Amino acid sequence: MARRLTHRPRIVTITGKRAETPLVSTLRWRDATKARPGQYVMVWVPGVDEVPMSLCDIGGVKGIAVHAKGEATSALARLRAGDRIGIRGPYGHGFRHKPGKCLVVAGGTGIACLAPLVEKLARRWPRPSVVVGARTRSELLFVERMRRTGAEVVVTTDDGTAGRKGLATDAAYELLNRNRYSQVCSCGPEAMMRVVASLAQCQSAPVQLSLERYMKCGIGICDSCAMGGLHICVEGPVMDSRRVAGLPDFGAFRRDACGRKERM
Amino acid sequence: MARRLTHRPRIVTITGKRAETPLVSTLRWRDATKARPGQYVMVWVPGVDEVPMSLCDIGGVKGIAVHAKGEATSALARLRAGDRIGIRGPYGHGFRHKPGKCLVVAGGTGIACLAPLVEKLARRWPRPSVVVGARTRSELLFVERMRRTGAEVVVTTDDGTAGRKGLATDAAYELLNRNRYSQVCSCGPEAMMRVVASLAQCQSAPVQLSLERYMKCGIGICDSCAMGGLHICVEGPVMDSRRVAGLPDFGAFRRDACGRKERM
Amino acid sequence: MADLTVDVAGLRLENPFILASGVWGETGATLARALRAGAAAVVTKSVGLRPRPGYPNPTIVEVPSGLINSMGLPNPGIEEYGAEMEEALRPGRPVIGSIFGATAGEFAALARRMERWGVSALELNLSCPHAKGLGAQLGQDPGTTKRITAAVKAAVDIPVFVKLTPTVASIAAIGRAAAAGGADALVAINTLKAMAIDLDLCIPVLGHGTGGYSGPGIKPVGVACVYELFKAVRVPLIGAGGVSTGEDAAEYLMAGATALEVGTLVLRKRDRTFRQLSRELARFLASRGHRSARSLTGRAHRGD
Amino acid sequence: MADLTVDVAGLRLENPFILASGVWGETGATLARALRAGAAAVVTKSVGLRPRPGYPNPTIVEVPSGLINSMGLPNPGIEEYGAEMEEALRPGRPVIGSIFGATAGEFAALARRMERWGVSALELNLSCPHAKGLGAQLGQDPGTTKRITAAVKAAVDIPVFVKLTPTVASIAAIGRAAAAGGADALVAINTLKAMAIDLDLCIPVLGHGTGGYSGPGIKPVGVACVYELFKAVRVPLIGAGGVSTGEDAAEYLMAGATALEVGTLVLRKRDRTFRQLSRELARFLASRGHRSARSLTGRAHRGD
Ligand SMILES: Cc1cc2nc3c(=O)[nH]c(=O)nc-3n(C[C@H](O)[C@H](O)[C@H](O)COP(=O)(O)OP(=O)(O)OC[C@H]3O[C@@H](n4cnc5c(N)ncnc54)[C@H](O)[C@@H]3O)c2cc1C
Ligand SMILES: Cc1cc2nc3c(=O)[nH]c(=O)nc-3n(C[C@H](O)[C@H](O)[C@H](O)COP(=O)(O)OP(=O)(O)OC[C@H]3O[C@@H](n4cnc5c(N)ncnc54)[C@H](O)[C@@H]3O)c2cc1C
Ligand SMILES: Cc1cc2nc3c(=O)[nH]c(=O)nc-3n(C[C@H](O)[C@H](O)[C@H](O)COP(=O)(O)O)c2cc1C
Ligand SMILES: Cc1cc2nc3c(=O)[nH]c(=O)nc-3n(C[C@H](O)[C@H](O)[C@H](O)COP(=O)(O)O)c2cc1C
Ligand code: FES
Ligand code: FES
Repeated sequence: MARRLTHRPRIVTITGKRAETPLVSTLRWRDATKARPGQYVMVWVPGVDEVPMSLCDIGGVKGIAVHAKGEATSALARLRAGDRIGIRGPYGHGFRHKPGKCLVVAGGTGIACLAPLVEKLARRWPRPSVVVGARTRSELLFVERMRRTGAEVVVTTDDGTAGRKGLATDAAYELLNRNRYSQVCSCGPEAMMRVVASLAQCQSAPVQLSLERYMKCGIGICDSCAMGGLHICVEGPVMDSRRVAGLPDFGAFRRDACGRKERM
Repeated sequence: MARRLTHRPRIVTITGKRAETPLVSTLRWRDATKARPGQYVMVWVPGVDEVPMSLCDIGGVKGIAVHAKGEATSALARLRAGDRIGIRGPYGHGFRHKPGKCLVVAGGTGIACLAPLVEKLARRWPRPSVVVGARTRSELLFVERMRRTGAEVVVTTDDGTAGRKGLATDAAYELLNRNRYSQVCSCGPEAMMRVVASLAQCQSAPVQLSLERYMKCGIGICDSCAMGGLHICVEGPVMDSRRVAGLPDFGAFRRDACGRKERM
Repeated sequence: MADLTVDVAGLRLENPFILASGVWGETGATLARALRAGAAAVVTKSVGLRPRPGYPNPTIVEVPSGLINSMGLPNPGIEEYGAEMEEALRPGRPVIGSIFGATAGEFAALARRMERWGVSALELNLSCPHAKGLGAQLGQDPGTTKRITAAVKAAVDIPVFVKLTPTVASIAAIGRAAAAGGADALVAINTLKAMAIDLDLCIPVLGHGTGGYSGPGIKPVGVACVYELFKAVRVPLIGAGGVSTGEDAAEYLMAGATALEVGTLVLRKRDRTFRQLSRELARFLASRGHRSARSLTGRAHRGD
Repeated sequence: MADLTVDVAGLRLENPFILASGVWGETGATLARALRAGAAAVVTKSVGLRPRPGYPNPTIVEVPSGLINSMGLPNPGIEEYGAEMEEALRPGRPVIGSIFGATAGEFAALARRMERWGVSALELNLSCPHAKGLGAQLGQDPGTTKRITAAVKAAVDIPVFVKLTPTVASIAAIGRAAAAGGADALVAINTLKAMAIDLDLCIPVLGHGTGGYSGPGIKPVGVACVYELFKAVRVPLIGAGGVSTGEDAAEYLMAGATALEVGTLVLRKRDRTFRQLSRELARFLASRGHRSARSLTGRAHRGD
């Protein structure tokens, strides 16, 4: 009866829950809202918290990949099919995809927001290259899912328990030497993304990075996610690396719930 | 910039002012709002009052005929071209006009709300009959205007100083005996309208009457204009005589600003 | 079909929707019309000892999210109102008598008269935001609120409701005072003091200057007041302020209300107001698997 | 073109539009962004002595006529805020430091620090509606309001603004107390206490339960408050609450405001907010033949 309000959680019922790695589970729900790869939602865990989560599925069934590290994410990871959560969004700028060959570099759970992009890109020629990096074999996420897309998938682990031993950026370096890419997309630790951005400079391919900052409102007013006057919740989370490079905090500082700056 | 609110006075500038009789002046302003014959507006005289007034002109130029009898109407009558007033409306139900010959019976300033109806009806065949009644010659309103429409106009004055000597209802009686009417419309003192309604019964022509009650909100919530549970401001001012006849107050009681009933 | 009946301080209502004071309530015949149109009960216009014309027109102005009115408590006086009550009582449903005065003695006298006219309950207007020395100016003080409530309780046998203003530092404090005075139910909220200025003429639109703001725009304030009162007192609450859909009603019920008063919606919905609200609320209850309107009351406090 | 410049307690502003506290104000770079986008001045987030994380999320929820927030005064603490101020001051326009505390002593200490950080004026938050023992809970008492204002006035040389809550019996009484304490300007209004309940989960949406209601739905209340304050005190007034168009601004000016604070509109208009408001106000002034924004202040009182 009443009009749907954009910035009000809509309650959805979890239809599927899967443990993807010892630390990461995916939650899925039916949701017809339009979303683009790289966008995020504000997820309300009733009675606990509301936290930003990238969408790892953007079709008629939406999904998030939750890395349990604190109160809210652990509460999320404990939920099961049939439980209810609130969703606001999708919010923010996702990845723009232009024609041409794309290099995708994911570190850790960063693959969550990149997976829908790869699925989209792999449907056309030329096939994209995807680096999926993690510290160790058990933390690798969505490798099979990436392989199924037909993309060229390179797996790296810091400890060599799976794929190439080394950093995702090492693999990215080799791919950048081997192929010509018309764009690079990356999500992961900011230190990693900083390297990806500088590696890609030699090819002068535009680089898009997905950032994470402490978010409260998600709609660009509370200023808690601000970086150099930009709101990651609205002007990000995906941003052009040239824009990001100009932000002194990138790779160096983040802010906590009080708005205090802390070294990363 | 802001959206126009229906129930908020819009300020208009008076473009024309004319003394029609010693007691009645017309005020006119440009106003593209759609209106039907018989509808009224709430007229805000800034700093004084806001009062209901029937529209005597309903085209791109709107007009009211003001009978100065108290503070608000006297203030209105003192206004001149260039002065500003606030207008809400047009409000209420006007006259429905069906095909066929119509008898119009006006008493006093009642002709104000009937004039636009006559102008509309006279444009088609059969020509309507119009009774314009007043106490005395100087109080006759809109007689020339009615003649110009091509309607059959009968003028009556109580004292015989113009037209037929007698009451408007006398003339109505004769016309009803002489012609067949498919509808009767009347506005004037309730005692007069009561007679008109009963005279018309013999012809079983539907009768529409325009009522006046103390109005504050004009939008059907304050209840100050209520008559037997009906709001004259919304369900009137023009009502079917059969509906009106069922209201015990009709022709007998009205209410003041306090909501007290008083004999008419 | 979900059960819509509720019980407020002994008043059994067929549905939770009551016509709010001051809308359609100056005459008995219109109150009867509201009852026939599906209102479970109606509140009369606030009535005082003597006839009162109210403030000069304009007395009403629309704003994007509601209305501002400065009727100024027009009423024919308690004596004349007896005739209206006769008509209002005809449909045989509860009529609640709203009264206003300047002193506890006036309130008690009015209450006795209203009781004689046959009302099922009284509503003390301690909350009209724009009448000097009346309404909110009394209801903003806990001591006065308690004293007036107690005086009325002592004067009559029927239930006494106290209608509160949101324009106070703590509505919970006023609610506790009313409850301490013996109030059988609290009504929240009356209108918020507000105003609109005409941009062409550079003067306030309302004849009185300021007025009371009602309608959808005040609902978030009303819900918070009911929520706070539910935590503060143990008497039933009647929610008011911007109820426009069955979902709005459900929100007030969850906040702690047992029934709802509805005013401004009548502007748009006229005779459809009450049946439509009942239908929407029933549909809401059914769609969420709630068995009764009653069962929603105070639900939002479960986690407290 | 109409003259938009105004002067508030000695602060010369290029136009009457100031970024309100708590919107875009936690970091200095965003304050600078607002200034570059055409705000004549900005108010910082309300800052306290110690870092404060604020209330748990959700801290914001939309309602049909605005927003309800329960940020809960998150801030990095006055010491860390110095670094933000450096950035905020870069565009060279006035920055107003908003502070909150629990005692007059805390306010005075914060005020001294803010003065040292280089703000052009202070704004005392005696009006946040949802923080226990802070904000509105102080500003609802005239004595406390006067005491805190006087303590801050004694501590600093820059102008001191006091921001008022509408959730009081008489905003005029609080305004007079602030003026008696030496306030150089009053800001009205902060948000109204409000809440929204989720109808599926039957719990309040906001983590804190209640929050503060801002946006278009509170404008009629804000205008009435400014109108009443203009009659009550002789200090300049800064209007706030739902300013969304140049016409809204004009309405506040006519009610008695000299300048305006703008918060919620930034949600929809982002960097366009301030230039658009200035353009719309200029167009309004020109269309009605007013020569300056200044000339509108208090116009609606001429007939009093
Ligand atoms: C755009 C965006 C997309 C994200 N996508 C994912 C994702 O797909 N999967 C995933 O597991 N995580 C994602 N995160 C991170 C996730 O939001 C945080 O891990 C989560 O909020 C932690 O909450 P907690 O209560 O479990 O942990 P806490 O114990 O409260 O904190 C753990 C860490 O998480 C950070 N954090 C806490 N609350 C927030 C918050 N409201 N916003 C941002 N960071 C916060 C803190 O800085 C802290 O370092 C994303 C964050 C952002 C900004
Ligand atoms: C639907 C309708 C159409 C009308 N059309 C016209 C018209 O075309 N020309 C015209 O001259 N008059 C018309 N009137 C009557 C006009 O509204 C009143 O004469 C006017 O309000 C008197 O105001 P006052 O201050 O001049 O007189 P007052 O001294 O205040 O009162 C004089 C008389 O007018 C009545 N009156 C006062 N205020 C109102 C009010 N708000 N609503 C209704 N009656 C009121 C009182 O009952 C009193 O008997 C109409 C009234 C209604 C209800
Ligand atoms: C035109 C009008 C007149 C009112 N008169 C009264 C009154 O006499 N007594 C009273 O207690 N409340 C009065 N109210 C307030 C309503 O009863 C109600 O509390 C308020 O309007 C909020 O509900 P709503 O948003 O559903 O209208 C009036 C409201 C309106 C709109
Ligand atoms: C998200 C948000 C945070 C706010 N934080 C503060 C604050 O810290 N201090 C303060 O004095 N007012 C705060 N306010 C109130 C605003 O400054 C302003 O008074 C109010 O929102 C009304 O203006 P608006 O309708 O233009 O938003 C906040 C408002 C919002 C929406
Ligand atoms: S999360 Fe509030 S501004 Fe970005
Ligand atoms: S004038 Fe208010 S109901 Fe008719």
